[in-house]
Amino acid sequence: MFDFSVVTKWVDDLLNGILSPTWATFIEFVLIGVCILTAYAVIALALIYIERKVCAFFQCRLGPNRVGPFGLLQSVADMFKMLIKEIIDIKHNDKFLFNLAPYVVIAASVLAFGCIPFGKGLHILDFNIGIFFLIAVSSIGVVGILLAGWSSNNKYSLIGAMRSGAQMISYELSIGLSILTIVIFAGSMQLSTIVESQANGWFLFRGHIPALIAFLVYLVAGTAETNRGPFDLPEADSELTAGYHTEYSGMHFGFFYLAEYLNLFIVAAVASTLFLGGWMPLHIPGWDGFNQIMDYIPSPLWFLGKTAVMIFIMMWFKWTFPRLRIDQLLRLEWKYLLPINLINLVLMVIIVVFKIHF
Amino acid sequence: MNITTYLKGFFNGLWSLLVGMKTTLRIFFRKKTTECYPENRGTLKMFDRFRGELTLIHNENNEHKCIACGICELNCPNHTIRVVSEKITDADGKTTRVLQRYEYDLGSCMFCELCTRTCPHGALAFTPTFENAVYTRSKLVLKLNREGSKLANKK
Amino acid sequence: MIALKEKITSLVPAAAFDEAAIPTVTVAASEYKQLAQQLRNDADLQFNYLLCMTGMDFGDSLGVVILLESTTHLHQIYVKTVTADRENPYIPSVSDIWDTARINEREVFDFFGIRFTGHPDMRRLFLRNDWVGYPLRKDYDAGEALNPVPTENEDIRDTTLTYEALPDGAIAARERTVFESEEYVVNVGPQHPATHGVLHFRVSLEGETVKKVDVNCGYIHRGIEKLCEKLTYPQTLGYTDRLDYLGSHQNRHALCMCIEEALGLEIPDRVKYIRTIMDELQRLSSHLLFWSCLCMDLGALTAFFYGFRDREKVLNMMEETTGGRLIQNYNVIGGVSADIHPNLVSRIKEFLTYLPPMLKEYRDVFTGNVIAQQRMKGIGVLDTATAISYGVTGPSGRASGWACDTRKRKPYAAYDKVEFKEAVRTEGDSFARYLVRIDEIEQSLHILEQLVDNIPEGDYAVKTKPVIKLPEGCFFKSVEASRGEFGVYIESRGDKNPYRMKFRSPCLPLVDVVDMLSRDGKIADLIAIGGTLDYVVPDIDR
Amino acid sequence: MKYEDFKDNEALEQLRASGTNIIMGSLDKLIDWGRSNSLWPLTFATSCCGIEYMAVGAARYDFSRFGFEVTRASPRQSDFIMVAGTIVHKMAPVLKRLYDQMAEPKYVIAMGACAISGGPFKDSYHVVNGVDTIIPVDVYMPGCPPRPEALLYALMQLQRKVKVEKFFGGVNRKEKKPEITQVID
Repeated sequence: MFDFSVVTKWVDDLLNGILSPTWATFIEFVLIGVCILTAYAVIALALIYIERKVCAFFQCRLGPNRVGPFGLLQSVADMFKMLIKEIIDIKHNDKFLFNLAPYVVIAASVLAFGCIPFGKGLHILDFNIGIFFLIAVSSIGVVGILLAGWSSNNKYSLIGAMRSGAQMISYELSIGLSILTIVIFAGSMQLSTIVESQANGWFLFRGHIPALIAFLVYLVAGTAETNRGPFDLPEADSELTAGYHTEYSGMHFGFFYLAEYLNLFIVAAVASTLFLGGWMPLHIPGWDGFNQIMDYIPSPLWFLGKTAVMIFIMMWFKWTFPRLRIDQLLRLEWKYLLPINLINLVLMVIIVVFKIHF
Repeated sequence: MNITTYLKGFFNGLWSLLVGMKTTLRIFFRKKTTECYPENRGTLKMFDRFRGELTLIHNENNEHKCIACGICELNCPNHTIRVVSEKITDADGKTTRVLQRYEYDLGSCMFCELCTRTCPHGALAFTPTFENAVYTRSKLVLKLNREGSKLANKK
Repeated sequence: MIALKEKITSLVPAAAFDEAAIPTVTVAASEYKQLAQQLRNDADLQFNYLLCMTGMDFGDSLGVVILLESTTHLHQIYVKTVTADRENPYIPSVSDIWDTARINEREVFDFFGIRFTGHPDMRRLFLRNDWVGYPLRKDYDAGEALNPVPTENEDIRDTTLTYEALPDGAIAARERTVFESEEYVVNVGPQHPATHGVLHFRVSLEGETVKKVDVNCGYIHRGIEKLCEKLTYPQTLGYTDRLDYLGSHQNRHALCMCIEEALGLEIPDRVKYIRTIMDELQRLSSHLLFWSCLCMDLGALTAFFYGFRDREKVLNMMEETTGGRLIQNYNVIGGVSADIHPNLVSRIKEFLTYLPPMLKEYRDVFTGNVIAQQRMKGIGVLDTATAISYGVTGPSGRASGWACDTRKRKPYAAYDKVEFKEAVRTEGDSFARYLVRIDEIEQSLHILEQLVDNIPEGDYAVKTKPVIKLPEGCFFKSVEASRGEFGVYIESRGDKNPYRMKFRSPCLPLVDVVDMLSRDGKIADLIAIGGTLDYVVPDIDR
Repeated sequence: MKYEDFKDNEALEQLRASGTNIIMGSLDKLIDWGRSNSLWPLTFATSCCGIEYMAVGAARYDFSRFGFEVTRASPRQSDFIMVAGTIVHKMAPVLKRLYDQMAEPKYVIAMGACAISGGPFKDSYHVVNGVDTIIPVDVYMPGCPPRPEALLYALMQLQRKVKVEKFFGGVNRKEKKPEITQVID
């Protein structure tokens, strides 16, 4: 299996060889910044296209197919338009916060994006409390949403933001607890260690029922975290027109739009990292030949493949279910997911303590 | 709420969600029903009775049947039709009314068919054309009688 | 009928009783209220359903004609009252007797300027507050100069006037507050995805909870009733299609039948069958659209497409025969405009086998879904008595346990020749309203099944005179449209155009109950209630 | 569809002729390509035409093929407004406000007889005779209501119009900057 740290090491050595360490570090920062932003944009555009195609297929229609081959350039066209669309300045709003909010949202998702291990050695941030950091930065997004709703001076926006706040705070618990379950199992918070320790089987399979339950809870809570249907209350089209981003236009709205898709990607990526082994190929203990063949598939492909499956499942949710009402949403969390999660956590501890896992 | 109803409600709910997901997934792989206009423009055919726009029927000799009696204009509920005629006295001293312009405002027609139904000579008909969108409002006011057309002789 | 007359003359000796198919009682404004009360409460009369309220300008005087019906005795009666004062007309309100009178009296006030004493809320219903004049009066000048197209948004008032008749005969006006200044009022509409058109709800919120809803109509008030007064009868037909465009065929059916009955035209059986078939197709398309839109309102976006996919099949059938997808333009006075297309029968048969599996899909995707059920069950409960009092007919009325199907109560066309079940449920909540419509889709298929092979031979239309003049008098005919009882009231003075033409809109009562149903619910419930009531805004506003 | 198959090419040529700029031409082309292929409509309908508009969004006609399916409920985020249905006196200021709330570039399609001229309700006391008296209209689409294919055709006409616009060159839309208003909340 190809280790990407070879490449990064080579670049690092090269830069250090010809430049002073300060400059080398600086250039590395810039390089990584460019890479991460490019990847961010490309993934978001691809996801927008995929979402539109997938939802079309669920709805017995074709979806974009006229702009470029199979409509592949559709989201590129959207981007061009959005970039030069007017950004409307609104009276009676809190100018500073109003303009700040989309950047907070996008910054939160970029930070979280940076933690994700894409492949073997293809890692930007990897430190011993990686998963903790990821949860922390991804929750900054809700601040952006609240700011957007508050500063817009629009009643729909405010209701949307308040809903979003209630929703995020509730479901953050479930996400945290289900991740905690896996952290107990893996014994580490470092993402690379978590992935490495799944070499002999993904946690979803090794962790018995508690891992499976944690996975399902994570899926539900993760969908809620991204504000996607059936949990899209903060921007519920048919209730609040466009919710917290009602007043945003042009690229400011574009940031919300991109962040929504990137959050989808991040949630799916974390799910595949924690439960499905991340970039780790499918290994079945004992089947050495099979395992070797699996190793030939590059690790980023494994990662993206698993993430794609997770994304499809979340799109499937969105395009099947009706939207929940706010009280149902909270009931689901506090009456069902949270108790299940707590019991699940205890179960996992028992399993780990008595070593009855695979 | 006791524990059985709690669990029962939970699993029934879960089951109903799974049934829904099964159905949508089945449709995901089903053949799509989309008709691709404008790609299918060559084969696309409207129903015969579809009302696209009003026309004055002209035969191959560029003759129509409108005697400019104005019944259609009278029957039109919202003045979509304007028949401009002039009186012409022929060599025998007989005065006849001759159609000069048959004006029809496609942009306000409500397709109630009162004109075609009340026309005593069957001079009018609706054609199934639908590609009528334009950039200028004035282009929607059509002159239905063609250039140089005249009244067909009654047989 | 004699009993009715005796009864009424004994109650109000001063009333003038006019016998006809539907008898008319004319009373002075001073006795109107007392008569109304007795008509409502008397055990032998029990006129508990106010079917239609029509404001009238008789030329020298203004007045109101109400058409009452008893759901127990099934008899009908017109009650007419007039006031000669054109400057300051006052008539007692009957809004405390029939709830539906509340919104109807506001409409009459809006159109004729008649103020109802005792009415809690005398604001204009459709027109802007700054509108000059009362458009349906005969002496109203419709010129642009009087009421130019406004450039500024309406200044919506939070207060309303109510008029009180004092014992000495004077009238006292009192101001009443609709919304207090500290209430958090959110405007839902006029441009809002869930109002199904341009309807404006002013919603007072407390957090997520709805405290009060004030309906503000008129954003698509097109003045059809006034337009019709200037048109000949065949010309008026086209406008009914555009009232409730999802029941265009049914609306036109009502008007055609009303005119035909007034003329005494004998309609061939073939026409009746064709009309019934088209009515049911229309109902199918409307209910499928209802299903789609409700799903979309509740956030199930995919289901919307399934409904539309199947609706397109219905539209194809209708378009092939009538030439229109939405605006059918098919019924004419004396028949239909063309014979059915030869393909129609086979297409319907194909559809009869096509739809049932799709209905199962609907069940799987939406009806059975736990989220959908929880969002509709127990939400917006309307009980039977209130439904009748508000005049909520159609599937919404039937979901409240009121068997109000006009097809059963007053059979018309070929409905007496077919067997079908009237879908009635007693829960009265949103889910019941939803299920009634699903049941009606099945019943419509059942009706089509019976009719499609038995269309009798004959003419598709009878010949009528080139100029149609109705005899003098008033005529009313109602049909079961997709959303409830759609009625046409024509007052004729023997001319080729109607003196007054009023459409009894099934959607006006529906929007009237929104406030009552959605109080103390969530914002999302308001959407669910609006979705299941399934009103069409142009039908409300006319 | 070929160029000759479209109607009213004269108006298009007029637009093309005004304000040529060769240097920025190719950049303009790119922008126009983006704009014309990403026209997001505002969820707006008043009457019958709105149902046909929904039908175009549905599976059989599916305007998502063109990239039009991202209907935005907020005018801030939409690119064109499809005036589907009658506009009455009470609605006129609302429509105007909605138009003003949209971000540039913005377009208007008048769908159906009512929006073009008042249609069946021309003579009514409460109906605006044509939305072009309130807001500038780019494409007129006759019909009552127009069938879905006609709507797709009108959208393609709009795309063609967008494609001849010049972002850097001359300004095609001679309009003063609209005043800023709040979304109706």
